[in-house]
Amino acid sequence: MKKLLLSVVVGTCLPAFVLAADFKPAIVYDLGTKFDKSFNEGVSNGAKRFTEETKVEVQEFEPANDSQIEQAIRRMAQRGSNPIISVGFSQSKALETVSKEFPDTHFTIIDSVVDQPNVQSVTFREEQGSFLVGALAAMASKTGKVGFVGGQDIALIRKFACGYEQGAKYVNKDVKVFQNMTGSTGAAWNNPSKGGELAKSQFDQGADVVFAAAGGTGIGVYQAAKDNGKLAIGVDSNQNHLQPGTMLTSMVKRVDNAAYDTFKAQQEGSWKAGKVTLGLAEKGVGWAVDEHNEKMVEPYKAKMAEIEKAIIDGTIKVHDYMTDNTCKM
Amino acid sequence: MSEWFTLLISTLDATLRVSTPLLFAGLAGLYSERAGVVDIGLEGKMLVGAFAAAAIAHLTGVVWLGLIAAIIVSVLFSLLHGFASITHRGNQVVSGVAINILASGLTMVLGLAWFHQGGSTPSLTNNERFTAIQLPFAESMQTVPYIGPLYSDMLSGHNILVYLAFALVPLTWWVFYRTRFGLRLRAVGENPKAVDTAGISVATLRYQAVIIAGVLCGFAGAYLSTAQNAQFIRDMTAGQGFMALAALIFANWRPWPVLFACLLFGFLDAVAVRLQGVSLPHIGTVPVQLIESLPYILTVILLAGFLGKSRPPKADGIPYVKER
Amino acid sequence: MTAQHSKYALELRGITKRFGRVLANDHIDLQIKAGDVHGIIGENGAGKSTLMSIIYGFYEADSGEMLIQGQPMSIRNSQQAIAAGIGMVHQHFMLVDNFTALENIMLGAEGGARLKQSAEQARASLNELAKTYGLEVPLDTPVDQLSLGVQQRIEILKALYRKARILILDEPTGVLTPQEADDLFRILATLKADGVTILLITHKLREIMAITDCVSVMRHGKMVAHRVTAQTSMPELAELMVGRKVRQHVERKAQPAGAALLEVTNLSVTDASGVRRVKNVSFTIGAGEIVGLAGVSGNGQSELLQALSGIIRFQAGEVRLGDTTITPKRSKNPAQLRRLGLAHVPEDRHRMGLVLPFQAYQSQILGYQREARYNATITLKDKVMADEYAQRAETFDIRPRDPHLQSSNFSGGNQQKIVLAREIFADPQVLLIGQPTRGVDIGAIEFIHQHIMDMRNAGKAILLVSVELEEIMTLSDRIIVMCDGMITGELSHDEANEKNLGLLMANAGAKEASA
Amino acid sequence: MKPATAQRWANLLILPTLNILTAFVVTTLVFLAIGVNPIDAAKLLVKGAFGYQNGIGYTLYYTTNFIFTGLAVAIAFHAGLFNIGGEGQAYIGGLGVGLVVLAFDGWLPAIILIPLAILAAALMGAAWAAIPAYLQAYRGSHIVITTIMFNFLASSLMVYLLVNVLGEKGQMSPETRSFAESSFLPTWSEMLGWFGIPFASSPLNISFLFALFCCFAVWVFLWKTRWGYELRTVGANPDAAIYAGINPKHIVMMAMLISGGLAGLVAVNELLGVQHRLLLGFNAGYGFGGIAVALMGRNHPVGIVLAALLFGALYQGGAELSFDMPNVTRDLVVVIQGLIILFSGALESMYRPQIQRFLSRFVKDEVSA
Repeated sequence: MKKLLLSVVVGTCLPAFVLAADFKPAIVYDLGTKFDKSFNEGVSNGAKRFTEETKVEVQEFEPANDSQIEQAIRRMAQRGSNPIISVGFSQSKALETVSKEFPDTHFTIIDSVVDQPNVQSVTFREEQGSFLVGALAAMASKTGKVGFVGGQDIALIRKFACGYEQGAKYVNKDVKVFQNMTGSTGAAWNNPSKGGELAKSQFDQGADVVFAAAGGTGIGVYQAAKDNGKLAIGVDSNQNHLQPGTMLTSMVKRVDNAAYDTFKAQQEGSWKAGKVTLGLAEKGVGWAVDEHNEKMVEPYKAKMAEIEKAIIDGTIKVHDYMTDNTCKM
Repeated sequence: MSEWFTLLISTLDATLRVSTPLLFAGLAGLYSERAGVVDIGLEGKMLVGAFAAAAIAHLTGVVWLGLIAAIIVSVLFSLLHGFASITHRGNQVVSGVAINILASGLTMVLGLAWFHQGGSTPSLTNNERFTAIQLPFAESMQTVPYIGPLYSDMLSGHNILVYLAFALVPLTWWVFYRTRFGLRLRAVGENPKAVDTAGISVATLRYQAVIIAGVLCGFAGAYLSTAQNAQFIRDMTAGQGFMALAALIFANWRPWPVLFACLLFGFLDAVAVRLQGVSLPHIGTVPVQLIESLPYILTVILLAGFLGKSRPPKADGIPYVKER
Repeated sequence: MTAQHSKYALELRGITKRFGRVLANDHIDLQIKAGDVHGIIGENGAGKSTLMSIIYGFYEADSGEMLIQGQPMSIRNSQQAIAAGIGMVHQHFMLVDNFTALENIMLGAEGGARLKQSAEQARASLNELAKTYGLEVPLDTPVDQLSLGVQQRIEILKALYRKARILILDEPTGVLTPQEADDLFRILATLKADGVTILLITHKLREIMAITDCVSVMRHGKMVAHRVTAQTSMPELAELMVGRKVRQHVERKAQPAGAALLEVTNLSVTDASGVRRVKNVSFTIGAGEIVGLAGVSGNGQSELLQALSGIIRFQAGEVRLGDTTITPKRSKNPAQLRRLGLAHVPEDRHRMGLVLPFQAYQSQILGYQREARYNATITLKDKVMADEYAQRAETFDIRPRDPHLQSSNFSGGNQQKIVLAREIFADPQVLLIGQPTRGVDIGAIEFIHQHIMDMRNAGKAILLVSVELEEIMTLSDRIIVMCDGMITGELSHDEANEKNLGLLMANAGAKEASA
Repeated sequence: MKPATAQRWANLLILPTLNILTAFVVTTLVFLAIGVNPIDAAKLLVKGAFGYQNGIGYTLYYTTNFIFTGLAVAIAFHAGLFNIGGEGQAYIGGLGVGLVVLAFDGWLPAIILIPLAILAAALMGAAWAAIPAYLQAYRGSHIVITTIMFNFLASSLMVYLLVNVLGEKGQMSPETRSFAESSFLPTWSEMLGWFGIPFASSPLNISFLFALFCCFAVWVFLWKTRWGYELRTVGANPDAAIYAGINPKHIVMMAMLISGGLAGLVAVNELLGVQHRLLLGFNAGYGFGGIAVALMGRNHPVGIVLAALLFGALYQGGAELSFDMPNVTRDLVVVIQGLIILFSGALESMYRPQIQRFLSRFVKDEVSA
């Protein structure tokens, strides 16, 4: 009898939450912190916007290590959260496992592809956004030398770097692009000292615009740019406000939109599984213009619009590093 | 002027910046270990110092108060180390490990609770930081060939803590070899019993040494968060405390060699930054990881006795037990 | 009564000191007249050094009172002792090895915060002191490059530089050559003439008789007697030290030495710092023979013992053990030597003979842990070990009998019995024994001596190293004497007496006292 | 009670308990400082760690890692060595697993592949410990420093290999391809499923049993074999060891090889059991956690299991805590870890004088010198 009761409880409790269908959105963040001023924070901003509009609380979790990711996603699902946004490519394997256990829960993964019937995979054409800011950097550079500081040396960041270089070369084929990666471990996302040093070394070699795609490390890059009177380009979120006057622009990746849209779609019942790729055309990536950099970018706006149009209509083909792990110009 | 020279100047310029925290921490370790107290906890003390400096500088808007806070907090951790290893004769390595772990956790827990920014402190404005100061005549010297750039680009234009760190080296030498305190400090690390029978308190001397170490680690931490950077970030010491320890061993526990070891390690770091992805003639591309590991590899080789003899203070790491 | 106080430089009343559960000083009363040389004698572990350390403020007494020049003083640390005019030369010198003599002397009495001026002042006054008392030392050489005799002078200078009026010397001659010892006594005489009160701690009666005015005797942590030196004798003092007549009798049956079991030829040992400790030593021990090795401690006996037992390597010569020849090239480690029938009772049971945290039955297989009878395929046979221990405990009267008691919880005598039982039960052909009765109570001494004699009678070859001449003379068939790493002579059991042994130990006139 | 017995109990039970209690009292202060009710937090923590099957699974899964590293630290400790290098040895152990599985998972059956991978983990971990051990034994380099350096070197090496050599092409993070299923260790829920017992899915796998077996093996080795006897002799009294014909150099090597091998086994639990691929940083924190576990467990396998369980519960319960209390993060567990190392390790003897006084009031006896 007891056993039977137990199995009834176990058997019913999981779907019971889902069936109750009270709307409980959730986010499991990427390793690192929610307040990284870029990627995670973008997702968090999207969630905040959603909460402000709909007054629906979003459950959030910041995992400490790889094994906690799977645990967190499962825990969220068990508690009846739906949909669950899984942030970052490092969660793909965990999500693959958990999504099978909870076929009635909707999952959205950002920056990776998980092929399951209840998973929506959102990826971005970072190369297009990077191309744009690369072009802008080359235009703004007086020395004809621009820099790139990456975080962890992984394919995704090389994709940023590759797009950036293509963009810079498109504007000025003689441009010199310095590239540095901060390191090869996760710590590279959180090493502003090293970021600052890398930026300074590029400045010393003549660069006067630097693009950082390096999470928390970028803060050090922008600081160094400010201290040395150079220009910097932010990444993921709009970071123009961080060092006004120094920030030329930010290559925005609208993860906030992705998060917001996921929740909104679920609420409206229009959430769909499958692959979503967000590029310039879908306004998934772009470059940020706001009150902090309006004046600085004024001269280049027309040219930028032209390039944007060309990318969208396919006149400019931006090579994606990750298709073949090389950066073809 | 050749491109090479410019590159050299910029590398050396970076070397000074990168060496500074190593130098503070290395000298901190020097005081502590020459007095016979092993200090694995340099890393942790730097970290709490960095946190305190950034937090207080942000809250008060005065960078000097941040520095003082860094020193106070770092000294408190030093005293904890002293309490464990001097008063209670605990294992000094274990105590150091505890301090490192504690520092890493505590800065995050408190940072998160106080600032709600994922453990980071808010960014500091330039008024809340130590910023570059130009040495006299830096402008006018600029044009003098070779000497000019050396002076204006490399030596000038650092913040005050950099100059302080380098000034501490001769000062430390003077303290060690020209003062009563230094004589006693060196003696207590070699033969504490001799010091005790000479009527000097071993515990007091060692406490003084670890307090100085705490002060210097406070400087190192403040440099990281309020001079080199403009905020505190999780685990921002990134192993520099251990690098300083390596430098200290490499220097055979002596003041001037500590300077050279820190400069060497700093130089390696500066070179690594510039060498990334560059293909060298005859060698090809050197993996950055290799260059980054060089200080550690060098230290291990030195410890193995292939680069001369490593001679730590005789009583280093041994608690002083008076009664039999 | 109060008027008399002033004639005492130092007076102790009821000084008691406890280390954990050990009572090291038990209500000690002592009065030292100003300007006297006052001897304190007692066996090892009688509590002499502890008492001196209390006077010097190195340890703090648990209870009791101290008066200096008639004034009650509470001395909690050495600084206060120094201020009260007390100086001490420790048995193990308190010198910083890599400091110069000058730095060592200045340490703690620098005068000012900056070294340079104070160093000059110190140098001047030290030169003065050196002239007055004949205490010449090189001031600018690191002390680890100086001989022990010179290091001792530095220690004395240290005390004098601090204006000590009461000078304590703890076993000052233990590490000195006879010439150096003579020099020391000459210096002490000068100091006495200058009005310095001297406390001399020693367990050598000859020194007491030679130089002191008064003598106090300590035994088992208590002060048991005070005598005026001129009114006492060596036998009386010896008796007071050990508490009963010392001359022990161990049954010795005449027994001619059999075939040589241990043959040592031209053995030389150089230590890690490159000093030759044993120089061309040769001797033989036959079956059924005890050879005693006498000498002032620190003259190479320990190194010889350790080289023979395989603990340290020797650099030249050869050792024949039964049929096996051991040379520097074909060296043997202690385990291999044990298998060849050599057993070794080390000089210091705490440092080598036992593993203090181990239970008794575990300490009892130390060195024999690989023997087949203790080992199953993988595991050790605890039962066999414990049973064997029980048997040995019975035979050697080890108390308590409990095999599971930690080795550290046994008294010194019983610990020594554990070690001795282990090595004797191994039934070796050759037995090396170092200081068999150090820190062992009288009852156990006799017992241990009897067992050693039994081994001899059973036809074993025994090398006995001891600083106790009494012990050497009682047990040995032959006695060889070492001085400065060399064998200076050999005497038979019947020839040997304290006088001729003493001469050989001093190797009269052969050594230079210089650094 | 005999004084020796009383002393033993004081050392075994009273002191460690007081030390842990102190660590928890300070933890409570930290909770109060960040405005969290410590009682609520404790309740949540315990419930999260032991309140439901999945939680228990995670708790024991973390426990497994801590047992391995705790044993690694302890065995070196018994030889008088302080192995701070567990972190690096676990990492390189992972390299062993990765190399074996990636090379053979196509064609070797599980029954051969898994033991081979486990062996590789232990061997590579041991190899990484062997260099500092050699330098300590034969060149006199202090093992604390060299193992610290080797942690950094291991990290650099793994990054280089995963980024440039072993990493899967087109993959975002530097990690290898997934292992074939033949290398997967059976999970707890699978194993219990064979007997018809339902158990929630969790990373807990057969490694936990393996870890318990290692505890037993280490206990037998240390206290029941002559090698353990010799190892402990070297740790307790190196001079006595030389006297006994034991070569301390060999013991240093042996102890560190075993220590490194045990640390390397973390990779078995992590890679074969859970992650099923070689990735960066899977070792994070367990090496240093092992120090706390060993200190708290008094370097005895039974103590280590208990201490590892506490840390497993802290890890799991701590994660659970952060679900419900936004102010609490995993970093709090790090703080607790630091406090335990401080009070159980460095300040181990803090209460000894008080206890001694307390004991002497009840247990009287006197030995004169």
